Amino acid sequence: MDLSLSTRTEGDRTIVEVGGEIDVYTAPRLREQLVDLVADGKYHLVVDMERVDFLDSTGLGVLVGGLKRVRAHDGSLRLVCTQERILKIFRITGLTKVFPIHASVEEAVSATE
Amino acid sequence: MDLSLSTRTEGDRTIVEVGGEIDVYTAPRLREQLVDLVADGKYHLVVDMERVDFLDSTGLGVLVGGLKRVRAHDGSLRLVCTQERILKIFRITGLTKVFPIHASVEEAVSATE
Amino acid sequence: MATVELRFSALPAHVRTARLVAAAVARRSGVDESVLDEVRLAVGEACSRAVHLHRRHCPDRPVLVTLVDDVDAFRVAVADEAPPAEVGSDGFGALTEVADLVDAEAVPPGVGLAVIAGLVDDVEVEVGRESGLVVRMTWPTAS
Amino acid sequence: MATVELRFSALPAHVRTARLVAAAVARRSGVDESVLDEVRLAVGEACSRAVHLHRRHCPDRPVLVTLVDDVDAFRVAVADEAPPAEVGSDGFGALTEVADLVDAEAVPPGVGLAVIAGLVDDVEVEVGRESGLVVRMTWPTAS
Ligand SMILES: Nc1ncnc2c1ncn2[C@@H]1O[C@H](COP(=O)(O)OP(=O)(O)O)[C@@H](O)[C@H]1O
Ligand SMILES: Nc1ncnc2c1ncn2[C@@H]1O[C@H](COP(=O)(O)OP(=O)(O)O)[C@@H](O)[C@H]1O
Repeated sequence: MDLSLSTRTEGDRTIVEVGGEIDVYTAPRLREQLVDLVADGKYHLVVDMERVDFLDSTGLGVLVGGLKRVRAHDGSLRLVCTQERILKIFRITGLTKVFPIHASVEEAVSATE
Repeated sequence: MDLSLSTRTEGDRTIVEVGGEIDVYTAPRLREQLVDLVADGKYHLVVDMERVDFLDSTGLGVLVGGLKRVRAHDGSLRLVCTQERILKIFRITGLTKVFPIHASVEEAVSATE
Repeated sequence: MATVELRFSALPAHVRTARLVAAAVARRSGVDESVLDEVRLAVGEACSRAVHLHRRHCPDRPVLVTLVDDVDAFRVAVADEAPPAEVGSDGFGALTEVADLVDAEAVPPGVGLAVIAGLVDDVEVEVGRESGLVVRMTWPTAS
Repeated sequence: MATVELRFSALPAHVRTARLVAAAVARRSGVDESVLDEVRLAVGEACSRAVHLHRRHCPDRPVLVTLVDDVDAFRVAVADEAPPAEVGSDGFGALTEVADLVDAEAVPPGVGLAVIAGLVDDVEVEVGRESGLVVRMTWPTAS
């Protein structure tokens, strides 16, 4: 299964909906997407991972890279994820302390700090 | 996907419904089924292949073996198959000349000679 | 030239693994979706044949499948290590009609080759370096 | 002892093939369905790490994955051939917090090992005979 990406805007937030597999093969496309958004002046990102079937450390690296980019502009990168097997990977790697993780897009969009 | 087998009787015909994959791994189970039926005195078999997803030469061998068994008792073995990719394999190997192949179970059950 | 090599002990279950791998690599190589069924069946036949011969002659030796994503073609080679004596008896010419099967309980390896020959346009069978046959199949790719 | 060996050139696409094969062989070996996701992810991590190192150091050398269906366990070994110098820098101890990533553009190979260590109960990492690391992972099977 391949990666699917779609973006939309709500106020000052840009929501990136990711589906499929984020792995060593597809991660470059997600990275490109995040780089493009930041280059476009979108500094408040919400990455919706609810339709992600597979996530590996390459995918984590791209998300961390995105976080650094938006932070350089005082922005934010929030994740939406309730899938236990995906959450587990963030937990194992200590990234739950780095990313704000929300239960829904609504929650992530209305969150501040 | 694995092999599924179920049998039922209509008059003097025994219908064997096969589903899934008939390959080197599962063919022994189909062979057993055919051997058991013949041992049980069922000499008029209709093998319904409509739900077969994959058939290889091992599967062909088992069907030919079944045909020989029932013929030893003046019986018959008819196939039901309309799937082009499965029919192709019978055609390639010349087996369309050996097996009566029908478009439906009804047709196979009512067929004589 | 991207290559995947699969080596497996002579067990029927592994033939399914080989089919799975062949279809996955073929898809990524750009083999047309409509041809993937053919790849799966042909590679499965070649592997079933090899497993069958190995179990009879050299059950401890692995079967080797090589998949190459070449410039404009996807190439598969399935190599067995059955002793040369056996080789002659299942060449392409050996079996023209499966209907002639003598003992259909054990499918003669020639049937698999007949299916492959009937299915795949570009097939070559060569005698292996030390023993056995190498069945080479090639499919065109889009890129 | 049924064994499948997969050898592939160092390309990201083949990591998916390795995941696919590992999951298929694990299932047939009797690894519990609930653990297959773990197998897929762990084998994928080990292979991504190896591909990453090979591309940097020895792009022409293949990565080797060995899958063994043992009596009561399913064993996987992923071996890379990266030069020894590189090996020290991505041992298990090297990276405790991914949060410390300096350059997240290229994921340091250590992260993959950290994920594997956090995920799989039975893991061993040993230095390869000539070069590289061998990551050995074992899962219990039903039979
Ligand atoms: N860490 C994980 N996170 C999410 N899904 C996972 C994970 N590990 C395994 N999966 C499973 O992997 C499946 C697809 O992956 P996979 O079979 O590896 O891909 P492919 O067939 O494209 O090679 C998903 O449907 C999911 O069930
Ligand atoms: N000769 C064939 N006859 C029927 N189906 C075939 C054939 N070749 C390929 N297929 C396809 O194979 C699919 C399942 O096979 P496969 O992927 O080999 O099995 P597995 O995943 O169990 O190893 C079917 O859904 C069907 O589309």
